[in-house]
Amino acid sequence: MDKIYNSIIEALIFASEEPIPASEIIKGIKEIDGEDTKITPNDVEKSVEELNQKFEKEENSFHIIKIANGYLFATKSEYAKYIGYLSTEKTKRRLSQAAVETLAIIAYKQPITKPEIETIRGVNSDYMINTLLEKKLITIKGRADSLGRPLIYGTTDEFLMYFGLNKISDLPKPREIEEIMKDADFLEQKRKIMMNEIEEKLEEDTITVNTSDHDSSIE
Amino acid sequence: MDKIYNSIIEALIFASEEPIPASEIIKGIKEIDGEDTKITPNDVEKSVEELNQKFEKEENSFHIIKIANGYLFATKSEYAKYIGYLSTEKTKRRLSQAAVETLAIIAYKQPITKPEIETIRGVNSDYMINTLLEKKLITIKGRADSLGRPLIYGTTDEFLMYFGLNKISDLPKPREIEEIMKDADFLEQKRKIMMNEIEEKLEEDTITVNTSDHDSSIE
Amino acid sequence: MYKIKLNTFEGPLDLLLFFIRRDELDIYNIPISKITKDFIGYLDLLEQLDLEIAGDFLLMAATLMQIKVRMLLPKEKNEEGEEIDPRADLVNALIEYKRYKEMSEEFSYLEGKQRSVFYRGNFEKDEAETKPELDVLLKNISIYDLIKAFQKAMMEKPKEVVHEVERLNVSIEEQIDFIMEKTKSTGRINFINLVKGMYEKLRIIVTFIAMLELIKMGKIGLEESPNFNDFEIYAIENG
Repeated sequence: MDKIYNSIIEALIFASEEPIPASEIIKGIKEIDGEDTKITPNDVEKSVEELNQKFEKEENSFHIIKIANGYLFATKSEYAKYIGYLSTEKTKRRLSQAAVETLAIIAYKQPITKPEIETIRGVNSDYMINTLLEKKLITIKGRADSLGRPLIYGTTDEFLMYFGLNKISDLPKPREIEEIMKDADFLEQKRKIMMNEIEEKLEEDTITVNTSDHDSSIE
Repeated sequence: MDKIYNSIIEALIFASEEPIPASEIIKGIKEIDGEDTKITPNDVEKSVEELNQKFEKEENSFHIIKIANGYLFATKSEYAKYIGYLSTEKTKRRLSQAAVETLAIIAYKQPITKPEIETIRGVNSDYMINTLLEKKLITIKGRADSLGRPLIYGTTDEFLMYFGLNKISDLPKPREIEEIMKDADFLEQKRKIMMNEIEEKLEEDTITVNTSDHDSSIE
Repeated sequence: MYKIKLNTFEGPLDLLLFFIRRDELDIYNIPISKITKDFIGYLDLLEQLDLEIAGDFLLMAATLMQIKVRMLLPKEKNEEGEEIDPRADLVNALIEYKRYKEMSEEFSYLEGKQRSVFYRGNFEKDEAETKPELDVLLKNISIYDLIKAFQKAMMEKPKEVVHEVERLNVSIEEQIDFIMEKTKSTGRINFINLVKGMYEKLRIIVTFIAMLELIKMGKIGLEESPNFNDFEIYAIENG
């Protein structure tokens, strides 16, 4: 098998979202280079070995591993502590989704108590509220008159600064966004109907509409 | 800087799903090796260059690119056809001409309001703005101080990723107006041919265009 | 067979630019009468095809006709006494639009180039040593994310859970405050006494959970009570 396939196999394993079986690799190569391309699962296996030898020699921090359902790239374990730092960062980002939700509810519904927040979110929100308090994005505004006199929360000046707003009433109304969407839907439908009509009309007139540059566009 | 950091930097970039900024790489290394580790963004830049030279020499199918304010591993374009066949990720549709046009205006004029966008485009742009928001290519940056306090829009990191740019200042420079005017090879050229054809066709079909009210010339 | 693209024109400015290009007109000296004629001709064509004409196009037709009329009248002058060309605003708008239209070609080129670039697809086997700590960071959050999150939260608002919470009107946090107040004012208190007067079973459970929470936080301690099946709660200083 040609040496060039090492790089192609490397690229396919690198970009594949799932562990990629040798059969898929072969399918991809044959599709492009022709059905008569000579390449077997054994060739793929040999390529992967050669690649791994290269990674070893070149002291790359990654290599290809084989698991039950195919090949995939992995960083070598000696870098695990550095990678650990990365996954911490990733978890933070994922968690921020919950924080945004809590913050959004407080921003739009303020002044609001914790029970009210939890009613909307459906989950205990102690942790999120504490974090947002720590980050000074929200603050305690007092106590509600309702039973148990729960604390009431609202957003801070830091919150406004973070989002580039002058005052809390500058927050876009959910309605504003809905209106843009509604208008847009309406306009788009009108446009679609219009385009259909043009196309029908032109078909009648035996003029073909060539949308070749555009037929893969969405809007 | 120690040569060993080349491999660590390689590992950090390789394991990161999003473009990782030099500052994050440095933070990660200092987190593990101690605050007094001597490493600067320049060192990172140099490491990446050395790594890329190695990938070039070793004929790896991928290299490190600078995109959206960070570093990211990416395949070289010569392997696109093989991966494209197996991957669903990039078979996503291209943006429509109208979407790209709206995006270009926002990119160069940001922060910009909807009325300002519509003034330049000459058409209602609700649908386009909503589409670009949904695709996370633009986002709301706040409100303008002008009358009615309209929302202002700007581009995102996803925008940079989508067009393969490292930072906003990497955008192709719009040409000076005089230059544009001199250019005979503008895109309308293509349309000219097409429109002449449709007009001829329509004339053949004896569809008359009524212009009787408007042909009094004043120039 | 003719190949055309009718959705070629993104708007009235786009159409005007087409006429200018097609007829090699000088954009700074647009023959307004001719271009108005062509523009309205196009609208008539759409009308004959039974198509609805967008308001933006009608507005432009009106603007063109207005300019045409103003061209016939004596020229207005600006503060410096220079004649104002009635076409000036239109010319500026056309040039500005043309500029971005041209840039959008560059964007499409970049888009195409970027489509042949692929990123690493699978990260599942990367070994990570340290366990991620649970600290929240708001990263790259915009107002748009805020609205979206709010709409989503309101849409997915759980209905049944709400009922119970409302009926009971008690939360762990409130009961934490309640226990802290009690232990501070009375020094020590038996659990039985603490929940005396609570009629709903759930309220007692919530109070019990609040107590466990406080123990975890190190704010209170428990001691066996001389009474059978009971215990004493006491506040911990500096807790």
